Amino acid sequence: MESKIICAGFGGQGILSLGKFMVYAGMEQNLEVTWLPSYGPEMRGGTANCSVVLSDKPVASPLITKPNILIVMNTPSLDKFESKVEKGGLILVNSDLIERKISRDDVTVKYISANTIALELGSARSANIVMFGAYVKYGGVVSKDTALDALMHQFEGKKGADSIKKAFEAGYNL
Amino acid sequence: MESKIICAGFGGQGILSLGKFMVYAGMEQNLEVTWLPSYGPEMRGGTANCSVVLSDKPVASPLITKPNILIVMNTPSLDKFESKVEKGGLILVNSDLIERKISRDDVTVKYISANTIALELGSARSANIVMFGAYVKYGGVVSKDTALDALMHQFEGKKGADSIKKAFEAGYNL
Amino acid sequence: MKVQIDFEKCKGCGLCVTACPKKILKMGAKSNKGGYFVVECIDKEQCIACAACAYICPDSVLEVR
Amino acid sequence: MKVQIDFEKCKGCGLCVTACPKKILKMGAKSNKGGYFVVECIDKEQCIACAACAYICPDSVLEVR
Amino acid sequence: MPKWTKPKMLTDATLSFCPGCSHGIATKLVAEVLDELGLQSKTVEVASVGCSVFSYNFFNCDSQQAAHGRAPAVATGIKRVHPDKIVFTYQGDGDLASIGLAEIVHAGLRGENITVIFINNAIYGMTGGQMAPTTLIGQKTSTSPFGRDPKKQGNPIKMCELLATQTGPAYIERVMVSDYANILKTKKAIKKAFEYQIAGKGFTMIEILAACPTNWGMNPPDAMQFIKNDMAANYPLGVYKDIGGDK
Amino acid sequence: MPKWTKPKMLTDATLSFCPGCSHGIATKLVAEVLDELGLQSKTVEVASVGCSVFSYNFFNCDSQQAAHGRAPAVATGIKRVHPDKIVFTYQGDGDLASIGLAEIVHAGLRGENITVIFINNAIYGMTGGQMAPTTLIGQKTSTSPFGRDPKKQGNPIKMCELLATQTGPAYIERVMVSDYANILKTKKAIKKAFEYQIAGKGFTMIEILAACPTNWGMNPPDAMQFIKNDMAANYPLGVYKDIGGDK
Amino acid sequence: MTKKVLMKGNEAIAEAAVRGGCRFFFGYPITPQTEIPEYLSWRLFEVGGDFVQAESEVAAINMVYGAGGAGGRAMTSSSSPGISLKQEGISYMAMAEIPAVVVNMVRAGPGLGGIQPAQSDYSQAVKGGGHGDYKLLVYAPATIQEAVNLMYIAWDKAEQYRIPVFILGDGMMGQLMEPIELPPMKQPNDPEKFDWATTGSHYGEGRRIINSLYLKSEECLQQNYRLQAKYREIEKNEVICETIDCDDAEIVLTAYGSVGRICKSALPILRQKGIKVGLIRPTTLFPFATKVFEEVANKPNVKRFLTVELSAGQYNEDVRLAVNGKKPIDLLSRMGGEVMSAEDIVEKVMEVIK
Amino acid sequence: MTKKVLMKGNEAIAEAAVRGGCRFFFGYPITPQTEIPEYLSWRLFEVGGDFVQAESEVAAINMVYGAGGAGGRAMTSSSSPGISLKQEGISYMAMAEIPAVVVNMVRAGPGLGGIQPAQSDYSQAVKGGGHGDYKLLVYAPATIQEAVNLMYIAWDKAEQYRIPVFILGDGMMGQLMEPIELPPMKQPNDPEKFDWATTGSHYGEGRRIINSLYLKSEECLQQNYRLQAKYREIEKNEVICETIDCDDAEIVLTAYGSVGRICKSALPILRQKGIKVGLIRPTTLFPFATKVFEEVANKPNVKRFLTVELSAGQYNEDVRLAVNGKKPIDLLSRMGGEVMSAEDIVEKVMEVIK
Ligand SMILES: Cc1ncc(C[n+]2csc(CCOP(=O)(O)OP(=O)(O)O)c2C)c(N)n1
Ligand SMILES: Cc1ncc(C[n+]2csc(CCOP(=O)(O)OP(=O)(O)O)c2C)c(N)n1
Ligand code: SF4
Ligand code: SF4
Ligand code: SF4
Ligand code: SF4
Ligand code: SF4
Ligand code: SF4
Ligand SMILES: [Mg+2]
Ligand SMILES: [Mg+2]
Repeated sequence: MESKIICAGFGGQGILSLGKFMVYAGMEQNLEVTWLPSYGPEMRGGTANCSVVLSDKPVASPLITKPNILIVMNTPSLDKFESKVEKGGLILVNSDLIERKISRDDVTVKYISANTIALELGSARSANIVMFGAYVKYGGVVSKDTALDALMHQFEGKKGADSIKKAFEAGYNL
Repeated sequence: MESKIICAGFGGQGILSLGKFMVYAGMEQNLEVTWLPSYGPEMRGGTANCSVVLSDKPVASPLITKPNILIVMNTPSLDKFESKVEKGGLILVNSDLIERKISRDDVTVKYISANTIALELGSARSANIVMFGAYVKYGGVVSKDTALDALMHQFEGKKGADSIKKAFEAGYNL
Repeated sequence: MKVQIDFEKCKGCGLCVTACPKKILKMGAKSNKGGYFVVECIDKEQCIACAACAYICPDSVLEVR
Repeated sequence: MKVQIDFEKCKGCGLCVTACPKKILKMGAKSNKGGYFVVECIDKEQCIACAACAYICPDSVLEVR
Repeated sequence: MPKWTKPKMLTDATLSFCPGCSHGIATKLVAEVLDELGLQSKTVEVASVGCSVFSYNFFNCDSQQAAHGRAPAVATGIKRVHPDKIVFTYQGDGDLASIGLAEIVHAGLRGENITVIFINNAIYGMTGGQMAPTTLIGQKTSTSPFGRDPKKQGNPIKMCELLATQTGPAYIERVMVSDYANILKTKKAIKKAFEYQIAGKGFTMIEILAACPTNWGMNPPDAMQFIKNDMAANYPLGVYKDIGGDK
Repeated sequence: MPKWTKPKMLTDATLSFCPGCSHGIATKLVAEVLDELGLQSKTVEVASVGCSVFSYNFFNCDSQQAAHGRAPAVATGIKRVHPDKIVFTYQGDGDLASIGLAEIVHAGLRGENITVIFINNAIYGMTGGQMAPTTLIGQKTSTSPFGRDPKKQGNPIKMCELLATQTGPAYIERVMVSDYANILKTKKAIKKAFEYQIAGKGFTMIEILAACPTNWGMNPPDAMQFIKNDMAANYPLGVYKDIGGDK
Repeated sequence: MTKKVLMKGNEAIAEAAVRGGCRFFFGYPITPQTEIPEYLSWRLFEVGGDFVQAESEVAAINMVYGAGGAGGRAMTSSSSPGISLKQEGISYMAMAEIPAVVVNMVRAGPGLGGIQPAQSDYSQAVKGGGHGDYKLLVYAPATIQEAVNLMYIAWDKAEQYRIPVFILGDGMMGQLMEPIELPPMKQPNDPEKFDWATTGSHYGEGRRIINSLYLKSEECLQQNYRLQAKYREIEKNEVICETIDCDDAEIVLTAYGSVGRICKSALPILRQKGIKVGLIRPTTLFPFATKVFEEVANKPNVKRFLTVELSAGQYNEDVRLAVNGKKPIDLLSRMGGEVMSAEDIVEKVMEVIK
Repeated sequence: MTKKVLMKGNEAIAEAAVRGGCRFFFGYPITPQTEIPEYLSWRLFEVGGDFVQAESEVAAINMVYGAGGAGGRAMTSSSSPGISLKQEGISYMAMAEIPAVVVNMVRAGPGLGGIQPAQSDYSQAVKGGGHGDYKLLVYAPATIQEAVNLMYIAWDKAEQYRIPVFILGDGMMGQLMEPIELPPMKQPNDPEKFDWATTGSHYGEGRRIINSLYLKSEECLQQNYRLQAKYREIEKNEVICETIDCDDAEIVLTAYGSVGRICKSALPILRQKGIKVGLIRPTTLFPFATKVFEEVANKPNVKRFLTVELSAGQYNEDVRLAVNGKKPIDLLSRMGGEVMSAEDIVEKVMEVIK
């Protein structure tokens, strides 16, 4: 089992954190994990993405060229990565920011109004948490409890922890 | 025919010039020539030497390890180079500054009171010219006239040219 | 014509808002393709074309005639 | 004992000669192994042990007691 | 008659700076001055390494991108080949006052007839907010996480003061872009520097106190206040050297 | 009681300097001061590249030979490991003011608690007499064969003036070794610098106007006159910075 | 098993340095390694060490020279252009025999290039980018864990041989996060215990001199002999190299660092396709695993080699020297910050074996 | 025949540069090459050029970058430690494709080393002492006359390929005097005629940018491909190599630069002793004379090679790569500024053939 995920979107959407949540969840479940961000000043105001691998064997290559899961938070990222997803893979689309539909029919697609949901829950900035919830549901390598545990661990003692949980649940229960 | 000469002495004795006189003379006689000085700050107050090659073929190596002619102007230089002279070679010794005698018997040796002679001719600094004269006489690859011509060419228009000539003649006529 | 705003070029930094002596610039609610909320002129009539906004704008978004 | 000259160490620069208030140092005619003409004290009696020579000598040739 | 339009010496490329970054203002002012002096077809820009590294994409003239800190050396090379052309460097504080200190001082000593636009934002912007040689005492950066302590991280360098002690520089002024009035003053200083270069008077440098909202962790208007209140208090504005009429 | 004997901080090695070279005088003075302050077993010298490159053979203590211009950086490394030891650099003008300019200024800005002995002989001695950053206007050298012309070869750098503008240095003085009286003043200045270091006051530098008879083409007494008449006229003697009691 | 922690490569390297006894850092920011100085700018003060953001890479390496020569455990880190600026200093350190650690998180070159991962500083690190005949002990970790383990022993090796140790990483490794096990805290040696360190305590006969100048060529020759003898010793003792499946392999891949890791992921894919493939992944680049290559090249089952690297063939030169014409060698290379995938490697293998 | 003049190597190189069109020099003094800047400090003003004694080697190479990028014929010269400091700048010049000339009169290393002749900067010059995948056009003259001839064409080649040309000399060549023939004065090209030079005349679309930054890795890759293609072109066209007596040789000596010259003087001695000896003396080090070595190595009469160099085997690595295991290779090396004599070479040959 090796899950190769690319998360992509604008800088400031919490893309890199989204990837880290997966990694922490994977660790909690005793998986081997890697997280590799795009980096450098070209990120300034531009796009951000990260590659996450969760595996039951040591991760050989942290660099993903063909993800089996793609989580996209804006249109340019979808344009860039859509064609790279493996046949039979999964694409989670933030439909609040991406108007178009996926053109492939050999992948599973979920459209998620992550921003709307987050806003409704009163925490506009947790669209990425909503996506994380959806990932745990559909991406399926970590259990819901483990994932939630790992996530809440990151927000331990911080205010707004409660709305984080709500956002996660909302994403998971879509 | 290849003449490999090392000139050696204190800095300030005109050792490097002595080598150049040979080279100019060689050129005048259409020989192939090279001149290679020891260099660098270790020369400061220390010893100076140069390697001169005069040859009728292109000079392959300007670096001389076994000279067939050695011209020495002080004792440390004699100590350093005496044993390196090729069998049957020639050593010209400035006996004013070197008290000891050559210990080898397989080389020709000429002892020359170069400083005394120069002083007598009224130009204390031309001991090296005296040695040059002696070299032309005993070292024998350039004719006297050519050598003198080449030498005087270097002093053209400079004062003291006359005493230079005298010093050369004195060295040659020893 | 006075002040003119190039919608896509604005980065929503808000500097022009602080610079305008007439206080007629304010951050808008609409964002452009870069994801930036773009400044708006709320009362073009009042603009005295002093160009204070244009001078401070780092991105040459504003043109003042 | 006053001024003392270490014959082999002198480089014959002449600085001590200029420094001596008593004008009792002068360049000699003898050279050492380094080929330098060594300074001489022409009248030790007059030396006031002021050490001006020693201070200026770059090579610690002079000792003054 | 237009009161303000984009100068022709700026290309259409989107500036790669963050929202509210002073680099945008300074770049624009230089372009305006070059326009006004009619220098478009006789200028070479030297871009340095820092957030302004892409300035060769922004200035609408010939340009060379220089190694970190070496823009004054590169400018020297260009100017010696083309003494009749206008050559200027555009450098950040890390570039000019840290790694490139020897190059800027010696260009000044040579009286190299170039203009230096020096953007002092008290931070290494490009690499993400490390301490700059000009970081203020007490200022937190990613390599002075507890605030700059002179005992541990040394003291801020004052470039105008330093260069003004030497013979060679013709005109040195420190300005800031904190507000409209000061932006106009900055433009005037830049213009004067280029006029000196045209007249062959020698080395000119304009130090511009500037904001890096991103790495200062401030919104742009607050960052402008920080320039005015904090930067200018530590780096006094003014003319530090002006040889005036003589050459 | 001896009025003068060779200091113990000098080894018996013959100095590698030319006859009448001021390096000999300066080296001796430093050694005397170290003797007098009892620092023999707690000092590290940093030798630079220049005619004094062998000073590690002359000073009778631990020593590191540094790359050309980098002695202040090397000294910084040593001092950070051994803050309780005395660390000093011995540098020429090419080393300190040309290739090593960034290193000396930043060591100064850091207030690095080291002492710098700076021998300004207005020439590159070691390499045979090329122009130094401190070569006087009009002075002939092997790379300014017609005399230094500020338009062609730039202006002499004034290090004391330059460093004194910055916060960090504790004590900066310019002295000369032209004659007995000035040699005593030089020694006093050197001593004060080391005392400041012992007291932890920070960066100290003594600039010593010095002669290079060989490359100046003068006999040593004339060279001493040149220091007094020409060097000191262009490089005024005096204290440029002294924080005195405060740290 | 100790609890694993999730860390970015650069930070893990920094923490491992501290645990390995490093107490002094001198460096200058540059992407993609800046997290190393950023981390150490607070961490070293916690352990009584010191951190100096130098005015330049040139100053930084010379500060390391000073601190290392004084017996402190010192390091610097940078990325390609910054490492180029350190070449004079590195050459000095090699000649003066300064123990210290230099990290290069390689980015794309030449020139200002790009900031994405590359391996195009191989020759600089291994053949000597500085002047003169010298070698560094060059480690090229493939994973963060390996980087941590090597950082941990780096100063021990540096002091054992009085040699600068060079860690050749790349941008990817620096930015990557993965869970690692950190070794326990180790105390550095007391500088006073070294018989060569300029601790400022020595006067007269026993004084210590750190130096790289030998004006007399006979003496310079002797010091060079000394260095060469040390390098031979290191070649004898310090080779680290991983070999996988070479016993029946018909084609042997070889790669180092992050690319070695990617090659590993290509192995099962190829085996699944029925290709008999092996891998030689050296961890030390100097000393080079020449013997390993010789042995593998001598195996009759091995038909050919495929070198995989993020440069135009720099590493491949050492592979060719070691294989010495015994078997043909192909090269799969990427440049400019582009990184090949396991699939690219598979494709290349299919191409060369047909 | 033109009248020969007696000149010191360094001065002849400087004069040949001027005659080859060089108009700008930026450099910093260092033994044993200082006569080059000293000579040019007056000579360039005579021809309307300019001379700047830079504040350091780092500044000097970046001045050359500026001047070369602006279309001027510019050069710098230095010796080993100074060349190390120029590595970043050289890498920039390679990527930005600046035509210019860099001279290294190599001295003994590593570190401050000594000032006597050496060849221990071979790898730095040929493999890339700076970061990234780049090559220089490297000339290694054996005589002053050859140096003069190469200096004379250096800028033509540099401009033809937009590449930095590197002259790898040594201390001996710089200090040596011998009679040479100087080529006639050549005028440099007008910078305005280049379509890439930043002459300050361009505005808008046609403006010129000299740059080495490519943040997008695909673009960085493309620029690297461009460079590599250029290097292949140079390998095709620019190899210069002298071969002597290889047709019947049993042992083939190989050496470059001054050592090549010394080897030549060993040939007649060896032939007199009845030893069938040949010599391969490459003048270009990049491009390397691989084909020449291959052909000679394939000759049945050739039994073995002997590489002779003033370094620990740096040049020998390229010899080994070219011979590729076909014949055994021995090495005669000196370091630290010591130079082997023709007799030493003869002795070594006698030893290896028995
Ligand atoms: C030799 C070298 N060292 C370090 C870097 C990394 N670097 C790029 S920009 C920069 C600092 C930029 O700061 P500054 O000059 O103040 O410009 P700013 O971004 O603040 O405008 C550094 C250290 C580099 N590119 N080259
Ligand atoms: C990197 C480097 N560049 C150049 C040199 C050559 N070099 C040796 S000493 C020196 C100048 C010395 O002048 P200065 O510092 O004034 O010392 P002085 O000899 O006059 O006392 C130079 C350029 C070198 N050794 N290393
Ligand atoms: S031109 Fe002046 S008044 Fe008009 S919007 Fe701009 S700042 Fe306000
Ligand atoms: S200053 Fe410019 S970029 Fe900033 S908000 Fe105003 S128009 Fe937009
Ligand atoms: S001690 Fe004084 S008086 Fe005596 S010799 Fe020396 S300078 Fe002259
Ligand atoms: S000062 Fe010293 S070296 Fe000079 S002459 Fe006097 S004793 Fe001799
Ligand atoms: S990081 Fe700072 S200096 Fe750089 S572009 Fe952003 S705001 Fe400007
Ligand atoms: S060359 Fe000059 S500085 Fe050097 S030792 Fe001689 S006199 Fe002193
Ligand atoms: Mg900055
Ligand atoms: Mg000097």
